[in-house]
Amino acid sequence: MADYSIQELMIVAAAREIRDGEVVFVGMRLPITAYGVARLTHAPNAVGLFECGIVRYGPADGMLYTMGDPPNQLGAAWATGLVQVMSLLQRGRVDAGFIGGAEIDRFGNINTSYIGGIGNPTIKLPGSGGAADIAAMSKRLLAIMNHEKRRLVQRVDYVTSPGYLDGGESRKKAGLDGGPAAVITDRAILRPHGSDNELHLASVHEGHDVDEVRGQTGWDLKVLPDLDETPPPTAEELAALHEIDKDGFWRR
Amino acid sequence: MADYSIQELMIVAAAREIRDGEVVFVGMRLPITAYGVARLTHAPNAVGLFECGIVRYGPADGMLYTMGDPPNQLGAAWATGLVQVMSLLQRGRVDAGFIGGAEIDRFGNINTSYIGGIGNPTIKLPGSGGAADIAAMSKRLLAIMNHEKRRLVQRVDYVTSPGYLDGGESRKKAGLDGGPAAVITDRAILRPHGSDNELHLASVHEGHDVDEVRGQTGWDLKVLPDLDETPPPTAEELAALHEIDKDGFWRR
Amino acid sequence: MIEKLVDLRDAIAEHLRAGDKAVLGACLEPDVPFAATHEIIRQDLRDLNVIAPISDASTDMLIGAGCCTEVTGAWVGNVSGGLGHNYRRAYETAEPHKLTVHDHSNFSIGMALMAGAYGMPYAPMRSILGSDILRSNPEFRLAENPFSEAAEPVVLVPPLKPNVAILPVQRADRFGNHHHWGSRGLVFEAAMAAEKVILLADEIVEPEVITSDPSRVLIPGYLVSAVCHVPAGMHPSPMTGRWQRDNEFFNEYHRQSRSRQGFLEWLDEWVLSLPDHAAYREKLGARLERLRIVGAAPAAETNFAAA
Amino acid sequence: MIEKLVDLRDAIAEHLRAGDKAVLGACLEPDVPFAATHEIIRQDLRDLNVIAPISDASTDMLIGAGCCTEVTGAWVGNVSGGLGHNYRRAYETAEPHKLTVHDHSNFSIGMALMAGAYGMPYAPMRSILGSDILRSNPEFRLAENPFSEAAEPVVLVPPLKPNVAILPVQRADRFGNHHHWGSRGLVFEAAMAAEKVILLADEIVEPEVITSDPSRVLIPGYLVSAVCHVPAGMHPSPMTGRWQRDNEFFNEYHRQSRSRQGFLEWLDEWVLSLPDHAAYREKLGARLERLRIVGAAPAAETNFAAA
Repeated sequence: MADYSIQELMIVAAAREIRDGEVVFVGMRLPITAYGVARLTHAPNAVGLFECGIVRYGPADGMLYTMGDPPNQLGAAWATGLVQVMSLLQRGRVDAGFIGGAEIDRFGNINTSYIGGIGNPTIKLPGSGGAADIAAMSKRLLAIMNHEKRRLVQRVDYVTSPGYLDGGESRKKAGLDGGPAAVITDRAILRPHGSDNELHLASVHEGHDVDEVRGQTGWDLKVLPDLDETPPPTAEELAALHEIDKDGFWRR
Repeated sequence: MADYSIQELMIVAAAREIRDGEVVFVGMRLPITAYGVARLTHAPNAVGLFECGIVRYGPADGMLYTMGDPPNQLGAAWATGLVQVMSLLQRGRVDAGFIGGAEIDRFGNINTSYIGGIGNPTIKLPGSGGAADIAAMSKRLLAIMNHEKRRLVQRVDYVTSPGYLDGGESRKKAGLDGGPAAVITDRAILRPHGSDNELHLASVHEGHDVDEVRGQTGWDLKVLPDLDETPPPTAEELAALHEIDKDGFWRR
Repeated sequence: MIEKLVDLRDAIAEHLRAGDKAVLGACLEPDVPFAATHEIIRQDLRDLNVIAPISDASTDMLIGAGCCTEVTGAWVGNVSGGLGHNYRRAYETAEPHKLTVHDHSNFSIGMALMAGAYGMPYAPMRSILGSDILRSNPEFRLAENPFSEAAEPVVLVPPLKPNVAILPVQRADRFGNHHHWGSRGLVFEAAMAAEKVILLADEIVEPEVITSDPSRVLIPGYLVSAVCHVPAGMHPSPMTGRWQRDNEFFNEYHRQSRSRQGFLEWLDEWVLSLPDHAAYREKLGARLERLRIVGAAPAAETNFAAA
Repeated sequence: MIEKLVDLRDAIAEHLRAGDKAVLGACLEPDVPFAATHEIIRQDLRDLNVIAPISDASTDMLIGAGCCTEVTGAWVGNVSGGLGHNYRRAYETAEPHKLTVHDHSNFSIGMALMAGAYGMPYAPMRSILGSDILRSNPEFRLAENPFSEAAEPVVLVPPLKPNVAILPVQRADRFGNHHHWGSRGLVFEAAMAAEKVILLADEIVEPEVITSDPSRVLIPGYLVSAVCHVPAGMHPSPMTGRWQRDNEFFNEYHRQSRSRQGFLEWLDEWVLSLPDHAAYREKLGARLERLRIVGAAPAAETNFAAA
């Protein structure tokens, strides 16, 4: 194994999805670190939005347990309300949004509400938070998940956050543009492909292989012709990551 | 003539329409002074709202040419936006609102937009500003006007600010509660009466009489049975007025 | 002006009723009024419909204590720990009681409170199109945009008007005028939409402090029903410029509430066995003091002079 | 971050186009960007649709100068003087050209800009029910509230999305980050609804001044297209904490613009014969200095420290 953790690889892969100058709806944990890495490397003009009502340019100086913690308030570019920041999504002014999820299906629909469906769920999850809005309204949705067969399923029991719905034109018919651009897991990166917009295997992380990834996926995962290994973090990317993650939280 | 000007009498009459503890949408000129007189006499807990986004308890210390002038900002209870303050109207949280007007009719409808109607008006007036909203949504509307036959008309050419519309139930049918409670002119006070909600003569100011007032009114103005002379300002009311109007602007 | 400074116990007893729709914090992770959460549990108020975009552990506590039987929100859990165990138990197994959930997204509950705040008959929006939130919460309506020539679906969100909103602020005067700074979540919309507002003020100041800066006022004091002086009333959540987050407290709650028995023990230790928030602060002792923000990062000077 | 500090002449030339929908101030009586009004007239931009709740004399000047052929607003005139003479001449006698008016009330234009700002398909409201504004402006639609059992009429307001909003602020940095304080009218909604925002900053400050108080930021600088350093760029209107209102200037304009000839003379004296706003300030001289707010009424100190 190389000199980085799987979480560090996921963070770097997520950072690469952010382009310079883009406006990014940033979630907590991995995405906020990914945003910081992007700013310190290839995207020095990116802007980060937080649904509690914060806009930042540079990452916060200090440990954040939640996005509303004092270090995220100090030196922010804007401290306002949820409606004011989240309306930028509905206004079409957010390039990329990050969300996580408990369950995702082959069209990128995500469930964070009811495992087992509405009627009599086996697990009641916390719910959408801002995820449904971010998934519906970001120009590109980026999902971050653990890669297990019970999580990557044929069809989610409940669509909290819409991906391509039933595939093809169904998302457009529901009145939505955008859609999932990448699903970054701890084993691989999946991307939509073809007129169906079904998620395909785009790259496999070092130490993992196609058969294993397909075996851990709940649908018949197709492989993109130009499949490659996920490029490992560069020295520059790791340096940026370690500058943000001073305590090595993601190295464990 | 007594020791007060007609404007001073109008201000005092307007002040008396404000009850203690009420939330009042205050316009410029006479109403803002009336609000101050009310606060200093019988309504020490009244609250004043200004559509530019200001809420005040006490009147401003200093000459106001417009409601947004620096003295009205200093020491305000709230400096916010138009939507935030005016939504209190739509939320049903404003007891009384003051507006002026160029033309008013027997049902209290006010025109500040098109004299002569929309198509080819003889005079294009500035328009509603917040008057339409204040007239529609205050629990009680108080209008302040000069009393001339061409201004108090049978039917306005254009309803900028709704009164009782066509009288009777027509305002309710349009989806509105409230309505005009008093029209304070430089000759008299008019109030709605009867199931039609037509404006009637309620009191006549000192130095004016019923025939003169009726002659200056563009419809067959009916007189309330308990018609009286408008009570002149008390010493306390005049003292309060002079405390606010230090330069004697309204005494001229 | 009317004096509104009262004890938190009296404020809850006077203004909150069983069955009420109540907002307990709307700032997302900061400024959750846990002092009020605890007092509600001590007074054993029942059948609350708790409204919040993200409630953090406050709603989970109210559910476990038997006070909350309905939730109107976008997310219920424990932000540090993830899942809310009482929430799961109530929903999945009706322990201690059945729970009704009115699903929202953060933006849809924002639109609902905004419509309530501004007296709008409803709010049209788009960002829960495609989501099953439209199926599990039948209060929304799907309609066509009448201004669009092409077919364009929109979601109509009915207004939310809570009976009471309980909100922490950094400082207030005894008449209910106050300052709030830092991110606001849905605090403003909740305060304007609610029939009654109860403030937990970290500090009580002279009225002149508040009127010195009318731009930092959330809503004017005349719209506030009660002000309670409760320092750190939002512990363990943070308050901008005043208190850091006690993250480990959330984790401890998460671990202890994993079992019903563990939750009841936690509740007894931190809520039921304590008479009020002063006793809670005393119990926290040095732990609370370590969270106090003592540094200085002052906002740039701002002048409101008129001449 | 991207440097956005440019000369007002260049900002107008680059960002404003003939035929644009433009907001020139939305703070009601304060903060009307007259410096930009004048620059637009000097550059002879045509066919503007000027959007404002209350424009004060700015729109009247643009109409008289031949730049504005459409108005979307609630009130056009001269707040000190009453009627706007150019507005009347254009509407009543098509001098210097025909004028189209899209009637609004203050709240309906607020709802329209809010809908534009928040990406809402439209905004339902009630406070222009009963008004002939619904007849003279056919853009509104009357509908029934689908959430009400009894018949309840509502007005649907389509969103307004200006091409450009030009807004004075007290202070800004060179990247477009800024502070605004005092009453806001529709400044926030206009800034968020517009495709482009041009700021007239009374003062340019270091970025640290702005980040010291993120709660006083109107919109973040990344949403701003250009910042121009124009002290007193809102003269003769007031700016909270900075400049008093020059009421007599409005009265003089009102008197002089009573005749078309008088207006043209006024325009030549105060706009066309001057190269820029620096020359205008110099012409005002001591008169402007007397309006400068020199007193101190500082806002109470506010801490954003994190630890």
